[in-house]
Parts: sequence; C-alpha cells; structure tokens
Amino acid sequence: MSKPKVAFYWCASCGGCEEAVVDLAEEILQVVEAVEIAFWPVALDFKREDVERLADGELAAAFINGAIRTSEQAEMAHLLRSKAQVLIAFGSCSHMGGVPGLANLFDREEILRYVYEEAPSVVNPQRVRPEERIEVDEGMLTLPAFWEGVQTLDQTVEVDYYLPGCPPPVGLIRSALQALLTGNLPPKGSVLAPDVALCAECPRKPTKPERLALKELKRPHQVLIDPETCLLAQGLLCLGPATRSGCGAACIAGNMPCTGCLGPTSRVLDGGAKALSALASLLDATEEAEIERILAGIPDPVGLFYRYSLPASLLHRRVGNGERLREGRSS
Amino acid sequence: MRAHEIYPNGGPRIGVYVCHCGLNIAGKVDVHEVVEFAKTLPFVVVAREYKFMCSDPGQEMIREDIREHRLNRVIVASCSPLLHEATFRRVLEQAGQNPFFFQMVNIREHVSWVTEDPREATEKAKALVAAAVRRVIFHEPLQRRRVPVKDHVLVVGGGIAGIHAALTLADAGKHVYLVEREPTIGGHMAMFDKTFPTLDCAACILTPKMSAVAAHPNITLWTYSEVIQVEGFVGNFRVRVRRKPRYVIEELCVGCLQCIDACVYKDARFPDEFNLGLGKRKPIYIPFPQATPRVVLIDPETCIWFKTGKCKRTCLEACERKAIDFEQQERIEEIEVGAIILATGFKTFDARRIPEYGYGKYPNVYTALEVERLVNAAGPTGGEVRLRDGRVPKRVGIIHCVGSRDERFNRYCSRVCCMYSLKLAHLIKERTGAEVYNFYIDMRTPGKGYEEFYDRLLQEGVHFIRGRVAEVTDWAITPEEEGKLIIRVEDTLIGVVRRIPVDMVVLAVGLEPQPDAEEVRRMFNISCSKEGFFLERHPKLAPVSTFTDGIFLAGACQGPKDIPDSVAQAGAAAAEALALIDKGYVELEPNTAYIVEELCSGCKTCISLCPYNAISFDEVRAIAVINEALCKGCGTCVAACPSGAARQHLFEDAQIFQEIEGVLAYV
Amino acid sequence: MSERPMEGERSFEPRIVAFFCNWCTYTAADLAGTARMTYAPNIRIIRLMCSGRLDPQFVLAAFRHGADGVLIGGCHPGDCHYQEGNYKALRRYLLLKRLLREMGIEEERLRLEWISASEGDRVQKVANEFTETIRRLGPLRLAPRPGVIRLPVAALPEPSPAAREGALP
Amino acid sequence: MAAIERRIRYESELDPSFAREIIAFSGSPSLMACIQCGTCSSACPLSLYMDYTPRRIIAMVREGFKQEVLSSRTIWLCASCYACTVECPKQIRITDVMYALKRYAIREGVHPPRFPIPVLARLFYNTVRRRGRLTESWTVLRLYLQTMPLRIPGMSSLGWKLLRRGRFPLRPEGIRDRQGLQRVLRVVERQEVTA
Amino acid sequence: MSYLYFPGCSLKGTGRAYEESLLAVFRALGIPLTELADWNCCGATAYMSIDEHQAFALAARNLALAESQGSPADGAVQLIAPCSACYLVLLKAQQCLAADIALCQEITIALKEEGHCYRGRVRIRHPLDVLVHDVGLSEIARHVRQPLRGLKIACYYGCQIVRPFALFDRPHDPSTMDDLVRILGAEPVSWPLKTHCCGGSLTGTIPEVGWRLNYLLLREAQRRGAHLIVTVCPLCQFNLEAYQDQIRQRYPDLAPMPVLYFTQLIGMAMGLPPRELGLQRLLIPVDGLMAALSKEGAHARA
Repeated sequence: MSKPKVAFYWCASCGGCEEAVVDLAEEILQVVEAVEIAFWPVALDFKREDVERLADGELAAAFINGAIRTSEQAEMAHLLRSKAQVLIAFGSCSHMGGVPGLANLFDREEILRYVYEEAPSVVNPQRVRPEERIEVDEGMLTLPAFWEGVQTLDQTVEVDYYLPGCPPPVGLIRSALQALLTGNLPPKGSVLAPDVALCAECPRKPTKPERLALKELKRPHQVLIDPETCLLAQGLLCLGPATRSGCGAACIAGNMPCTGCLGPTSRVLDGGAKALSALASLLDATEEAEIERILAGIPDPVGLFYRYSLPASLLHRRVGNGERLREGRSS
Repeated sequence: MRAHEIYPNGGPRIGVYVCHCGLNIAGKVDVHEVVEFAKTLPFVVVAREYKFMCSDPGQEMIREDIREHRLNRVIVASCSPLLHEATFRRVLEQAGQNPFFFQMVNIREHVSWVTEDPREATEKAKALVAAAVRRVIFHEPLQRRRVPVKDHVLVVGGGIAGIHAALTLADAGKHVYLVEREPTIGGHMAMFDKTFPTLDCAACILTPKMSAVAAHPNITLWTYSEVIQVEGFVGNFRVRVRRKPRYVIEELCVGCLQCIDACVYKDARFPDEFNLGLGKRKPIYIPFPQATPRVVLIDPETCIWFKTGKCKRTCLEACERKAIDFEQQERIEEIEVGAIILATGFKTFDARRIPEYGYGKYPNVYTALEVERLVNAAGPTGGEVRLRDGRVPKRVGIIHCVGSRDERFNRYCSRVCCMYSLKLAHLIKERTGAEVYNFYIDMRTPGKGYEEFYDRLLQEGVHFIRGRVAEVTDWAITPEEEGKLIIRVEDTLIGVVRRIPVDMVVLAVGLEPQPDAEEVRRMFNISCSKEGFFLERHPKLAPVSTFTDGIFLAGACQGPKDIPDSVAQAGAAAAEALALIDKGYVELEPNTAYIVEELCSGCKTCISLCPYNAISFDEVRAIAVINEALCKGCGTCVAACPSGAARQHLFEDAQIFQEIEGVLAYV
Repeated sequence: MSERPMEGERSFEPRIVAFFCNWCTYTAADLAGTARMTYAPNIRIIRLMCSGRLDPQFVLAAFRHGADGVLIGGCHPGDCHYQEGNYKALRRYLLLKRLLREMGIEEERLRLEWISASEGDRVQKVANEFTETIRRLGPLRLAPRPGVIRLPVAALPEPSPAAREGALP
Repeated sequence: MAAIERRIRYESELDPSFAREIIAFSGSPSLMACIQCGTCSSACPLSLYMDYTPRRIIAMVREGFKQEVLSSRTIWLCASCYACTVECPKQIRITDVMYALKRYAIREGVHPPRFPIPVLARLFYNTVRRRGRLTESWTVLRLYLQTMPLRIPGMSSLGWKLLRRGRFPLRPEGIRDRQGLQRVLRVVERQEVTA
Repeated sequence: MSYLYFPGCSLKGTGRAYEESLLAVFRALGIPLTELADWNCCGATAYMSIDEHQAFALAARNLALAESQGSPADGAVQLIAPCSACYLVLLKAQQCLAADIALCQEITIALKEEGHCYRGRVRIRHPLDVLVHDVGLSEIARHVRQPLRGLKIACYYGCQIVRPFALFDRPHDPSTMDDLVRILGAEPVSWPLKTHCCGGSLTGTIPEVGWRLNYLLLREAQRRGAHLIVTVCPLCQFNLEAYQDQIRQRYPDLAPMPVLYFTQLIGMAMGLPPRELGLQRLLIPVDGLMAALSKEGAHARA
C-alpha cells in the first residue's frame, strides 16, 4: 500500500505556519515516513503542474495556510480542493483571515496608494503601480489580481477542518496528524482544538477573582506586569476567556495577554463581539461618562477583538465608499 | 443529517394560527395573505385563520390539528404574549405536547394597532410570523419550576386600603404584617370629618376597623416603622423592616396619657402634625384620641431631654407601667412573606407651587386637608369653621383642580376633589351659613350617589362658577372688597370676568404620589406610571397586580382614588394574595440560564454579573455553576459568557439568531 | 444569508430590528398599541427578558442580515427588573458603538433608549425618530460577506438535566 | 368704532337676592339645580335671536345679574312654546322662569322702550281687564300705532282681505259681567300686594 | 256625553272658521256642544307676562263657570278648548291651583266675591283629543262621504297642545292628527316640524323673526310634498296663512300653501257644505284642490 499523499501550501501568510510544521522537530521524520509529501513549495521544489497532474482526490490531505487575497491564491485553493480528500485550513489566516485580514479595514485603493506612493520609504515620483496585465515584446504578461478584500479559506473553497493558531501550536498539529492518519476524525467542519476557552488551561486561573470590576484598562507596555496574577485582574486585555485553548497558554507563560489567535469556541458566531460583550460586562461603572472614560483604554477595538478574525467576522469588512466596495468583489 | 435528527422533538411539524381578533387585527392586516404566506414557510404543516383564536373553538382548532397533523410546534399570531401566551401554552399541554414548543407573534399591539397602512401592516405581520417559524424550530421541551409559597403577607401602609386588605387576609386565617410609617394607622381617612356622598362620620366607620386591626390575632402591627429592604421573589420575599424608637415601650403602654399631663411643658406648644400645624401638641403625645395603637411617643426633636440632656423627666414618674424608655433604639425586624400588598397612599399637592393662589402668603387661604381638620369635631377648633383670627367666614371660595389638570404640575384629574369640595361646601355652609362658591373646570361626579350629591348642593344654593381661578389677591378695588380675599375668575357660563370677595379660600389640592414613591418602587422592584403612581400590570384586566409577581397594589398609591374604590381595590388585592398563598406554590417561567459544564473554562466572567448570586464557582471542577432556583432569567450572564458555555432556556442564541434572520428575510 | 439589492434612495425603506426588554420597553410597545399610537412600520421588535441579555452578536447579526438600524430598549437606569441588567447593556452598547465607528458604520445606526412600561408615547416617538434617522443615513452598505454564516450545529444544546427534569425538590 | 364695554362684574353690582325672588316668582325652585347643559338653548326655536341664551339667563339669574337679565331681549323673545321645559333634564320650568322675568321686568319698568312685545302684553292686559275679552283687530291696530306706525301701509292689504272674509270684526267683544270680573281681579291684586 | 265649549277670543275673530267648522262637525256627528255662557279671556300668554295670579283668576273664573253650567255626567265637566293657548292656560291654571294651596286659596276667595265657586272638577279637553279618543276614529270613518284620496297633508300640532302637558299625545312626535287624516283618506306626510313653534305673537311684534319661523315651516311642508297644512290652533293657522305674501317677498321660493283647521278637513271629508266649514274665509283658497278631489272621489266611487 502506498503512503498517503499530502500537500502543504501557503497563501497570504507570513511563513510562520511553515515554521510551525518544521517545529515538529524530530517528529517530522515520522510524518515524512508516514506520508508522501506531494507538494510543499516552501520546503521543496514543486511546481503547480505537479499538483495538476494528480487525479482528483489523490491527495489524502492538503494543508493550506494564509488568507486569500489574490486570484492566484484562490486558484491554488480550488486546485488543491479538487485534488484533496481532506482540506485543512492551517493557521489563523486561513481559518479566520488572520492578521492580513485586518487589511479589510482599508480599501484596496487605499492600500495600493500607501504601499506604492505614500509609505515613507517609497520613492515613486511616476506613481507607477504593478499592472495585472502588461504588454511586452514577448507578448502579454499577467500578474495575479489583487482583490478588493481578504477572505478566509472557507470563504473561497469548502474546508473540512481547521487547525487554529498563529501559528498552530505544535501539540495541535501533532494530534491533528495522528487523527488524520488513524482516520479518527471528528465531524466535518470541526476546529481541531479543544472547545473550551483558554482559562481552562491557564496557570494563572486560580488568581482570577470571582468578582472582577475593571476601573481602568491597561496595555502591556504601560505597566509592570505581575508574572503570577491573572492578566485581566491586572487590567490587561487578555482574550483568554473568549479564545479556544490548546496552546498551553503560551503567551501568558511569556507574561503577555492572549490575543485570541485560536479563535472562539464553536458556540460563538462572532468571536470579537462575544469578547467585547464579556469585557464590557466587567467594567466598574454605571454612568455613561465614566464608562466612556474607561473605554478610552481601547483605542482600537477592531485590532483588539478581531486581530485574527476580521474577514471571518459578521461585518467582514469596513464599510467604506460603497462604489468601490461593490466593484471589487470577485468570487 | 435529517431534520428530525438535528431538531428536538423530531422533525418540525409547525402549525401557524393567525387571529383576526374581530377587526382589531383583520381590520388592518390581510390575515388571509399572512396565512397563505405562512404555508410557504419551511416545516409549516398547517396554517389557519380564525376570528378569535383565544376563544374555545379557536383553542379546540389547535388541539384538533395537533392530534390530526401530528404538529409538534405551534405559532399563534395574535395579541401580546403578555396577554395570552399562557392560554396557548396550555392548549399545547392539553394536546399532549410540551407547552414550550410554542411561539406567540404579537401582530395586534405591535402591528395592527400601530400601523397606518394596511399593506405595511400585512408585510410586518408576515415578517414577524416568518421569524417565529424559524425560531420555534429551535425550541426545546421545558418544564416550569415549582416553588413553595410562604403563607404570610406583608401589607405596607395603614390607611383605609391597607387596613382593609390586612383585615381581609387576617380573617381568612393568614398572618399579616401591617407596616405603617406614622405612629398610628388610619391614614388620610382618619383626618376627615365626613365622607361623601353619604356624609357618614369618617371616624365612626374607620375606628372600629382600626381597633379590629390592633386586636386581631393574625395581624402583627408595626407602626412608626418602614420597610428598608426587599429580597427574593414571588412566594418567597425576605423583608427587613426598621422600627423607629418611640421611646415608649409599646407592650407596656396602656394609653392612659398621664405622661402627657405630667410633661414639664405645661401647655401644648409644638405644631401638631396630625392637625397639619393647626393645633399644638407636647413633645410626648398621641396623634389623636383614637390613634391605633393607643401608645404615646416622644418626639426627640422637641423633647427637652433629648435636646439638652437636662429635664426633670416628670413623664417617667407619671408612668406607673414604666413604659417610657429614653434609651430605646431602633430595631430591624426580618420577616419572610409570600405576598406583598402596597397601600402606601398619596400626598396632597403642595399649594405653594401655585403662588397666584396665595397659599402661605394669605393666612386665610387653606388647603382642603386643613379644612378637613377644621370641620372635624375632633379637630383643633372642635369642628367650628373659624379663620385664623377666630372670625367665622361669611363667604368662602373653593378652588377646584389645584395642581390637577395642569400641564405645569399634573396632567391628570385627581378624581376626588370635585366630590370632597362638594362635601366641604356642604359642611362649611351647614356650620357657618356662609355663601360658598365653587370654581370648577368641569364637575366630575361619576359615582354611586355622587351626581345626586352635586344636585343637592346646587339646590342648597352653593354657587358653582365654571372657570379656573386666575388669582387670589387682597388688592381691593371696590369698598366691599376691602379686607377680603378677592378671587378673580372668568365666569365662562355667563361670559364675564368676575371679582368675588371672600373671607376664606379653600384650595382643592390634587393627589400626588408619595414623595418617596420612587424609592419604594425601586425597593419593591415595580414600575411607576409617568406621573409616579405605581403601575398596575394591566389597566383593565390586572388592575391590582404589578409586573412583579406576588406584589399587589391597593388604594391611592396606584392612582387617585376615593374611599370606596380604595377599599374595593384593597379587597381585590387581598383576594389575589390569598389565591397565590392558598395555591401553595408558584410556577416559574423556565427561562433560567444554565451552564454547559463541559464547555465552561471557569473564566468567572459571569459570576459577578448575577444580581441574585445565582452563579458560584465550583472550586473542585474549576467551573461556574448556576443555581437555577435563584436564577430569574435575565440572561445577562449568557450575553457575557465569552465562550458560549452559558445559555438561557427560551432565549437560546440560536433561537434569537433565527428570529433576527427571520424578521429581515421576508421584508 | 440575505443580501438585498441596492435600493434607490427614494424607495429606501429602512429595516430596523429592535430588541426590547420584556418588562419595560416591550410593555411600553404594547401600551403604544393599546393606545393606538401609530408609528413607522419599519420596526421589528424582538423580545428579550432584559436588555442585559442583548449579546452584541445579535446587533452584528442584524446588520449582517440586512438591518439598516438596530434599536435597543431597556428600563430606565435604576429601574431594571433585574436590578442592573440595563447597565450592562449600556456598557456593551458604548463599546459596540466604538467598534462600529471603527468599522465605518455610522454610530446613529445603533440606538439605545430607556423606555419605561408607561411610556407608550416614547416608543412611538423613538420609532418614528429612529426610522427618520436611518432614512436620512440611507441603506447600510455593508460589504457582502462571502461564505455561509451557519449557525453552528453545536449551538443546539442537549436540554440540560435541570430543564428536562424540571421541578425542584 | 364700537364702544368699549367693561366686561368685569364686581360683586357689588350684583343682586344676591335676585335668584330667590325669581324662584319665588316663577315657582321653579329647581332653577338652582341647573347644570348648565344648554339643552334649553338648543331646543329653543328663538335662541338664535336672543342676546343671552336661556342657559345663560339661568346662570345669570342664579348669580344675581339682575340688571343684565331684566334688560335683555331674551325674555321677550320667548314665545312660550315650552320646548325647553319639556326637554330640561333637571325639570326646570324655564318657560315659567321667563314669564316670571317678564313680569319682573314690567314691574320694574326696565324693558326696552317701544319694544313691541311688552307693549302688546300691556295692551292685552288692559283690554282684558276692562272688557273681559280681547278683540284682536283693535289690539293689533293699537300695537302697530304705538310701536310700528310705518309698517301699517305694508300690512293694510292683509287687513282688508281679513276684513272682507269676516276675520277682522271691528265690533269690540266683551263679557256681560265686566264689573264682577274686575272686582275679582282687584281682589287678587290686593292679595298679591299684601303678600 | 255632552261637552261645554270654550271658544276663546280668537275663535270669535281671526279664527271664526275654526268655530264654524268645529260646530258643524260636532253637529254632524250628533254631539251637542254648548258654549260656556259669559266666558272671559283665558288669561293667556300676554296676560301672564304681566300678572300671573290675575291670569290664573281669569282662567279659574272660566272653570268655575263651567262647573256651574255643566252637567257632570261622569264626575267632571268636559270643557272643550279648541285654541291651544286657551287649552294650555286653563290646564296650567288648574294644575297650579292644585299644586299651590296658598294660590288656590287666594283665587277661590277672589272668585267667591262674585259668587263663583271653583272646585277643580272640570276636565279640559282639546277637540282633537275628543274626536280621536271619545268619538273614535271608526265613528268618524263611518261619516266620511268624500275620502280625501291623493291629498298629502302636513299635520301641524304647534307647541301648546302637547307641551308641557302631554295628556293625549307625545310631546315630540305626536300622531293623533296623522291617524285622523289617514281615516279621512288622505296621506299625512312625514315631517319633523310637527311641534316646532310658529312664533306665536312674534309675527305681530317682531315680524322678521316670526315670519322666518313660519317660512321654515311652510318650506319644509312644501319640500315634503304636502298639498296643505292642517292645524289645531287659531294662532298657528293665522301665522302660517296670513303672512304668506310677506314671507314670499323675502323668500320667493315659497308657493302658496293652504292652511286649514283640522275640523275643516274633517268636514270636507264628511261632505259638509263648504260654507258651513268657513272655507270661504281662507286667504289661500282650496277650491282647486276640492274640485280635483271630488273628481277623484267620483272616479273612485265609480
């Protein structure tokens, strides 16, 4: 019996997810032993044709990390979807849009203008921008289209499982691979992480008081953080209560609040809104002015509550100029 | 997955019933169209319309369909769920279904009655029905919680309403705590001389009831006391009562009043509250001879011992029973009751707020309540109507609607002023032979024997001048106006402006909520109407209930009311309390929150949010747990739970999301 | 998911979802009905037991499914039937407004009103006012969201033991 | 410009005993029970010509507006049709009150001069007192001569037609026992004065 | 049964035709009417405006005369007063004297001076009441020789026979005369002004007001298709009939409208000679109508 074939691919991502795979360390050898890697452009020299050559469903599994922003990424996602029996969104970006998804706060035009014209490090007096199609002597050259907004993987193709995290914690990857190899898989659509919030495994949980009443919200750089006490109790905006566990509270171990990269639990439709609700509930104020004063400690609510999930959120994108928004939609 | 696997109670089979409510709904909403629309919605098996769904045949129609079409979910689009939700849930129960597979759509109060355009009303009704269909798919079987009821009752306020309610309950064998703020019960009625329209002597009909309260083995009477805290819920209220010190031991005092004679103040010299300052009392006093309990009290504000620490305290020696106790402290009593009746009464409008009537400025301008004391045989003048200088008035003007029917003060009609003005007019004329003028906007005499009383006064030659008085002044123009108070008014029936000189002006002040009605309302967790009177649950069908189960209203705390109406309402409130207690238990709406334990991370967010301390942290399992017996079902914790482990029966997220989509999907 | 076609300004009829608490505002809306106070038909009322039950997700879901405005109604401060649920609603509302602002959604599209059970006229006034506000703002042009918003099946709970067995000892 | 009239009444200008007198005079004590509903005014076929409606007259009587009431034209316009009396919810005999006011006004002599109605009443009274019966023709002629002489030509053709048809007999009517009748009336008069 | 008859002043003057027709009809029905000897003015409206007690004395003298002249067959003397004003004043005097003992004494003493004795035993009747209730509609029907077929009639009762003493009919919507008219073969029109005031003496004192009232009555009768108006009171008849020229000058839309006494109408139906009914005294003649009627009648009989 031949080994099951797997593929790894990256879209709009930082590469950290690839690192996470490598972080499996010596276990990666077991993986390689168990499966045949049919496609992994980051690590090995594969071409798109290698995938195209495969029969539909020939891949036992495909892991895609990164969000979808360009036509090429979408094409690859569709391609891999057709070849793979199981498609796994790997990491926050493909799961929920990730940090690149925060680009949804801006129009495509705003982004291009800034990147090619306005960024302090840019010198571009002719305001040249990359063109999707350009005529050269040899013929027509094309570049992938840069879409109006960022999408999650499951907003592009059907996804079977999600491996959450930025990047996915090694432990979760390991158990996902095991489940995959043993065929012991949960219902389709599942997130391959515990469905309980992070507090459950937080070492500081016992230090969280039963009655928390926040009079002030602080940011990590503003205070000397006690390394033992619950961060929320210290007024820091820790999203642990609203985020899946499975990371072993790694950030908290690093004395930093949870930023929510594993996303919400399965019961939650919009993780940001839920986190917002929980946090607002804890404020110690009844007068509007006082509430506003405390809330001033959250200068960037979207950045806080949707750091990894703006494209997956109910609102999905900033409401900007309606005209531009309408034309940019592709899929 | 198939529907029956996903949804509770098997695959949804929904019946939709749209009520015409006569023309209340059908006159605006195209009911037929709504029904046809409902038939197109997923899982809807039958959809029907009927004239009155709440009628017996309407209910039977639903039962029939449940049996025949094996319906497992029912939607009724009719009036507000606050009116008939219970009715239709019972229908499901009777047909063998769990009553909570039901959703009500409010297309009367929220659609037909508030929408002008029939087209829009129909569309709105359709959207609401669609939302309910989506929602009810996600309903689950639930059961009501039963909680036993304490069989004691608290009555707050010892006026005629409170007295009547307390006696009714006590006679039925229930133990009643009657709490009154003043040193005596009796309320405003004790201040009156006669009652309209029969001119019964108020004391003659009230004092027997007061003594009955004092003597009743089932009544614990706490006067000079105030409720300070209320906790719990229907059937199980915990109430704390502060008993202010009288400096007289109630159990020992026999009301011989020798202490009063013995007081170092030989003469009564302090304004007497009961007589509204028209009479005088000593620092140790009894409010009035028939005060109940017949126990004296010491006012520390005027008692020389309390003020200076130096006094011979002759009262101490005078008391053979050694009942006087200068060391007495306030006491806090804690009681548990199943029901509460609020009968906290009213206060009269402060006539100083209308300076043009001169109250407080001209000594001969009186409020009606003061005149009640003047005409009272037990009052400061022994029932003689005398001006402050001792003269007997020859002409008296009674100004109606003082503080009532006036956008600047109170919009409402105080309801009793016309009648008590007639009564006072009669009494003043009878006692003094004076010419009496009534200045009125409209005469309102809608009660048994009231119009007849008005007719009698007309025949007695009392003047009725239709017109609202502009001012009362002592500015005389003609010689015979000298030394008089002149009432300036348009006689609207004759069409001239008149200046009428009188010796005495009586201001028929309106009735207002008690000044602390707002605090009382909050303490008892009930609502107030706009004007500040306690709000009844339904103006027609639940006039003595409040929105808080187990708390009932009696008397003028609910709105201006005369004695017969107060007594009637007190009886009704007592009956409602009795029905509640005698049933022995209450069934609570199963809309409690609950936590899916295996999903809880123990983040504790919910714990501090619960106003009822229903959520606690289980240290062993390190998760939050809800005591559903304490939960009242507000759902605040559910909205806050950051991981979706906390939920609420009847208001599940999924149900509400469906409702949201539903109302928007079909517009 | 229901994305609706763009509407011309003239034919624009705002769609408004209102979350009213059972004890004050919902009752006030009933009172407005009883008193036959007609108001704009654009308001669709969803009953919650308390404004404290209002999960911000509900607001976003309403916007996502086509609402142009969301109205929240609760008891006046200090009057909450559940003592202080309305304060929690107020805090969530204020933070939610900050979020909406950053998302480019006009703050006026979300409105919180304290309306007591006796203020039927206020329901009428607020409903009319709010409808006008939204009409002036025009339709909420939320960017279409690809993919399916699926209620997680897991949101359907097994009835809890307490609910199933019901009665307390 | 119309004269500006003082529209205020001081109590000193009113007669507090007026109501009592009129009650005695009209024999209608229920006057005091008037609730000012205005049925009388709306039932009256002539109220539209009155300066004060009957309702207002009652209110004014009750409040002692003697001067205004006695000099008003209202009381003279009353044609004694009794519509008000029949419909009054308080059973006030308004027609009788009007009679009482007319008599009062004549006694006090405050009615408007040359106002035909009281003149007719006076002519009627005198004729009947003298002769025991009325002769319509002469009474009408005298009335026109005294109050509306200029209208006589306009009415002459009617007079002529009536005369021709025997409906305007000029022979004065009278009873046989005139002295006896006059004595009776004088006794009544005397008794009234002493009462 | 025998009746005393109190004509009143008007029936000797402008209302002569009323007296003539009344007597003729009663004669034809075989009911004797005896005129009260030496009757005096009833004390009506104008007199009452000057002196109420004297007015009552005038009335009481008539009643006393009636008591002495009548033969009280069934306990009371029946006194017929055809004039509405007389009818009312006599009734009113009787009632006031019964209610007010002092007044009654006063009047009795005065009458005694002249040997009159008032005991309150007279029953004052209006001829309409007598005809409809004593004689009876069927008896009258028996005497009808010439039914008034095709004639539309507005029955006008005026104020005072049903107000304030509604002894034989309703004060608002009386119907006795309508029933009577129907028996005579005519058709009473339905109109709401049956008891609306004709203005009484106002037509003489303030003509504009009086005429306006009569104009409204006439116009409405005309609008409702009445060929003529029938009245029960000399003053009503006079007001409605005599001023039609003057009224038409102001309100030209008015066509001449005959106004008859109800007794004249009965007489016509009974086929009594027009002269006996005083028809020649009408200012607005009914000859044309009569001619049409007799032709119609002949036709019907054939």
